[in-house]
Amino acid sequence: MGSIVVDVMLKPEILDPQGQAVAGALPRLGFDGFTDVRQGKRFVLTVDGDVTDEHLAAAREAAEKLLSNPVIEDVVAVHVLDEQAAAAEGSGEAEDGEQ
Amino acid sequence: MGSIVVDVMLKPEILDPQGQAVAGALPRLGFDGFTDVRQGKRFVLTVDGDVTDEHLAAAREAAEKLLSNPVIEDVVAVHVLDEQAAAAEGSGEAEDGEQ
Amino acid sequence: MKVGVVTFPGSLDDRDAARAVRECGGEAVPLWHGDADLKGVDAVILPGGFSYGDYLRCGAIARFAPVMDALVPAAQGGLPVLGICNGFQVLTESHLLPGALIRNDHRKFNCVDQRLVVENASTAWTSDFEAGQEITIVLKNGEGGFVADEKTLDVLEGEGRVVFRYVPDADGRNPNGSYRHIAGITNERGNVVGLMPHPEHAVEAGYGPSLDGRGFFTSIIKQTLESAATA
Amino acid sequence: MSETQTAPAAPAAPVLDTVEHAASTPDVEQPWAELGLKPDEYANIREIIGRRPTIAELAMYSVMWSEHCSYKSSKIHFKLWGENTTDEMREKLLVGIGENAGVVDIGDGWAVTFKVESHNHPSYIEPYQGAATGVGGIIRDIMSMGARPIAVMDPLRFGNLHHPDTQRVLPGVVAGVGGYGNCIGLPNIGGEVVFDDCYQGNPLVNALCVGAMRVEDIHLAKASGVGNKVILFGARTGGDGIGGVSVLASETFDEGGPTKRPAVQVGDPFAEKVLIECCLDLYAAGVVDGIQDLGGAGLSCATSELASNGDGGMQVELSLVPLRDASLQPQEILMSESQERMMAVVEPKHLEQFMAITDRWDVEATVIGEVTDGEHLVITWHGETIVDVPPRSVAHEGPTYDRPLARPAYLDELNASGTAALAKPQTGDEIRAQLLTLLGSPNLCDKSWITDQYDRYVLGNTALAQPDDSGVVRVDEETGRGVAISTDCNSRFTKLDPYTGAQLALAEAYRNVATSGAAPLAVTDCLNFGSPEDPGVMWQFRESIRGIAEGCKFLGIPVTGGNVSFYNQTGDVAIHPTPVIGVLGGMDDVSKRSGSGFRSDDAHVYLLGTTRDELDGSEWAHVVHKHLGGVPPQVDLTAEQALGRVLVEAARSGIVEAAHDLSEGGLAIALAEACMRHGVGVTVDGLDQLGADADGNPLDVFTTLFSESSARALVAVPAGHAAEFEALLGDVPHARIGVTGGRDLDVVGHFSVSVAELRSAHQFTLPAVFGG
Ligand SMILES: Nc1ncnc2c1ncn2[C@@H]1O[C@H](COP(=O)(O)OP(=O)(O)O)[C@@H](O)[C@H]1O
Ligand SMILES: [Mg+2]
Repeated sequence: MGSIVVDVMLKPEILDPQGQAVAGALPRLGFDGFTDVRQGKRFVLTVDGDVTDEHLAAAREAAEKLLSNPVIEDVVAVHVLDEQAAAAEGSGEAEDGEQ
Repeated sequence: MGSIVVDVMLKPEILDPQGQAVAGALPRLGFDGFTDVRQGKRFVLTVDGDVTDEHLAAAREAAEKLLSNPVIEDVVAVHVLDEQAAAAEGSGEAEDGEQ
Repeated sequence: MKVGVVTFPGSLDDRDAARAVRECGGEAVPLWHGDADLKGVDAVILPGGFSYGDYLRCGAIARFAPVMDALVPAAQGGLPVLGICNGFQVLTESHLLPGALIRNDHRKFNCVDQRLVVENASTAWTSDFEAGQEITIVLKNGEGGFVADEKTLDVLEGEGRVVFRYVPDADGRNPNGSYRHIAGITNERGNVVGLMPHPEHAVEAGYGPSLDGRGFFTSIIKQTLESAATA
Repeated sequence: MSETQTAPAAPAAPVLDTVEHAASTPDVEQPWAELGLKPDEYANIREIIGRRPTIAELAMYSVMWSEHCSYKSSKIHFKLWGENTTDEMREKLLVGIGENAGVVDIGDGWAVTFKVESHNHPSYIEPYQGAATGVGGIIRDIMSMGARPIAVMDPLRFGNLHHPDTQRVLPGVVAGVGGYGNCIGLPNIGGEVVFDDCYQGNPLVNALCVGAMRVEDIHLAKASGVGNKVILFGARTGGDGIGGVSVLASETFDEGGPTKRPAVQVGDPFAEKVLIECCLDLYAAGVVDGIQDLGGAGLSCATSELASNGDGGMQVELSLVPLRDASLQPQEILMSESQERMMAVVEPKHLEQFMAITDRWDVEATVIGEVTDGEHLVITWHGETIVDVPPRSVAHEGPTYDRPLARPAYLDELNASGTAALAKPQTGDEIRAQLLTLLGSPNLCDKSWITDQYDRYVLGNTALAQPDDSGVVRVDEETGRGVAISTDCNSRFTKLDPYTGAQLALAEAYRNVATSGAAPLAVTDCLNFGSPEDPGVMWQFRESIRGIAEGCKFLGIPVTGGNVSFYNQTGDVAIHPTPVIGVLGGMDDVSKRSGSGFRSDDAHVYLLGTTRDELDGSEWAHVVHKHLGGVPPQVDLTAEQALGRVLVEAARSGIVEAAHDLSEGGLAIALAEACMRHGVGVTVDGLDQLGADADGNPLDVFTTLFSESSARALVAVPAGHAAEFEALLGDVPHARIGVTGGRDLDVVGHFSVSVAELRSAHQFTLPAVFGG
């Protein structure tokens, strides 16, 4: 079983009230170092077996056609989720391995 | 200016109505290869200057305290957004370089 | 008898909750999110609405308001607290109540006159009802699906802490996909109650589907008067 | 490194186009055409200011002189409003046409303000945000009068229910209306959902808001008092806006350029909710001298209108405007349509208190200028003057056109092809089947898939909402005093005859309000039409206004304001003329309102009004025969008035159990709806004798059931009150047509159908298309 991640963010010039709400809350919790917050969506699409190039191409197309609204959003990444990270997602561990 | 990405997903055992709706819509658009879809959140936190370890630690803490609700969600990744990808986000290009 | 009603930025049904308290004979005291001061009230209502726009998760940001710093320990110490809709979401985000509220399973905001069964008539806020009684009050939310892990659900059931259940429709479905049709729950002590439907919209003839909401407010008023008398 | 010498040549910074610079460079080419100005309009601007405009001035004039802001094609016809407003009508008006919204006196020191506006084109491009910001915009209009907004409504029109694009547009629009209204905490108490192929490429998203205040709290948009501060507060300014802004952006920067400018405005209902509460606190504290919302044309509009309405000039330093996007140029800041912003004029002595209140609500507020003596609006950018104009010339003295108008040639043929030749059902079974077909048809089916997405209870004052005839809300909690509002327009009728059709829309909204038990007081309208450059459209427009204005005069209720939306067309094909009419009525105690459904057994059911053979343009012809032709039903405003008086009087006496107006689908649909509401049936008899055709011959039962004659209503009265009710009727034509009870709609001698079957025909149309 493989997974593809699609990341969608509001276009930079579009107002992001959600991100603003978070940005406003962070300092109240003592987090002062962040100058801006934007909130987007992350989709994980699962396929049977390994992820093929066809899968990726389909995911890219679906990202543009369905998962994002091109009037206000950009698809910023479409990539295979690596096994290890997927396992971590399953078990809920925080992880900074994707970098 | 640096950016940190925080990815949050619903726990696997929690119902995801939005992901299900996407999963239902894909075949109607001719995308048959996907067996499941989950929808999560992606936060991009911006900092002045380069991302430091302190920034990352703060982001990790904020992710657990504010950006996710541990009863239903997992923080699946906290990582520095690399410059190149950030530029692509700015210009809105789809990108599969993060893999 | 003073019932505090908290206003967060984005609270919407705060004036309605205060009106309901007054209609049922209590005194409503406005509490401000920015003040860690409960003004000596006998009970507190966290009202419905979209605190901070509900942008991150419903109730997630309100949880960190100064007023909650005062409210959480008071509630743990036995102060009666009722969380309605967004207020329920704030209570779960604050861990005063277990579980969480997620997007309705049909993904739409839904405003309906909803039938509920009162399962527990011994909490601070439900003593004027009878267990098993059916009431109709307003349900209106976009994120009202109650979820919790199986263990938590079993504990809630086992300890009689499910306070309200939705009456399912002919197809056995409830209006938002809540696990086990749960509409409202209480803490172990029975002083903190949270529910998605809105009793404050069913207290005045001509404005709302019934008068069934009055029981919440008369319960707390009676209880406070009684405990004052015995004190 | 020593700067100037050795640094590589920096790209030439664009020269700031100051007034001085403009005066010394008269021959610079300017993008006036791209900004939508006509050659003579541009020449006119040069003449007004005696030189070429700066780029900032050009930006201001171009947005303010646009059709949307200046009403240049429609203004000339607005004199019909004035000509048809009598002194008696004016008496109830505390504020009339021309302000952000009109204000009506409803008694006991209470005032209400209401207005309907369109957000059609943005909602087609981005349904969710377009509809959401439409709701947000009209709410700010109401706030700017000093009122607390108390309810919203949403008259909507879409293309064919089964067209794929309707699947995109409708759910988005509905989610947007709900997303904004629910989050801001205003009950949605009504609206319309109409499907017609004519709206396929151009859906109509209109939004209405009503607000209430004490009479003494009315605020106006004017900047007076030299030295008073001009404060911009609310959201930060971004590059939001459509059209002009992007022209300017590409004009000023060639390569590299600034960040992109969004084509879509995104609404932030949370910010607006906070803004409402903040404004109400500011009003209560008495620290606001003048106030204006920022809507279309943003700061260009707010500054020029405030200054134009005041008695002095205004000076603004634009670089003080808090920005969301630091790359914005001054002319862009002037044109930006970022949402959730307001502008106030405040006396210096109140400044501190003003700022304390905005702080408490975490609302950003910035003094950006002040009221000056003299008559100029002067705007500077880091101290250099970039705008120096007479504000009236921007805000109120834009061009007006007397566009050619001509009755469309197709009308003769259209009017000649009535419904007389269409096949009508003959037997009771056939009538029954067509009733069920109509009940499930897109325009008559149950709309709760849509309306259940709207909070109708918040604020706790809603006495009636969908699916009743009007929305009714309490204004005064002590007495129960309140208002009822209905919006209506049957655009098939306006297509057949815009004058009559517009009056029918007015009559229907009037009747709906009266049916709920409220005395009609005032009118708002949203005039949705095709291109004003098409003489046929212009004729439809003029005829509609004439119909509304003359109708209002007859009924004695003034038009208090409204909105014009032109260019609603796809290619050359315009939508049906769609003048949406909102009527507001007042009630001493809204708990006495009449609902539309039968409640108990054995009540007497009356049909009030005259039924004629009027099937042209009807829902029956539309659904069963896909036919549109003939002439619309007759308008009888005397009859409407008499009917209204009876309905209001009966409600006030508390003897009405249910009242429901007759409109689309006629008596048959009204009966079915009254039964379905609470599950109470009715036995109907004597329909064969009820109506008559032009020659006095009795109408067949089918025609009686489906005719759409106006000035009619259905009333159910408990038997014990029947005599009292009949005594009220005076010369209003009436017939006792039945008795409530049972579980069926039984038309004796013709057909019977259970309420359950009515419901199953009615309920599943929208869920079948949009999901459960
Ligand atoms: N878009 C909408 N939003 C809110 N309410 C609506 C909407 N569309 C229709 N309604 C409500 O549904 C009911 C029936 O609508 P309609 O048949 O147009 O009424 P009428 O013919 O009496 O004007 C009314 O209460 C109306 O206000
Ligand atoms: Mg009606």
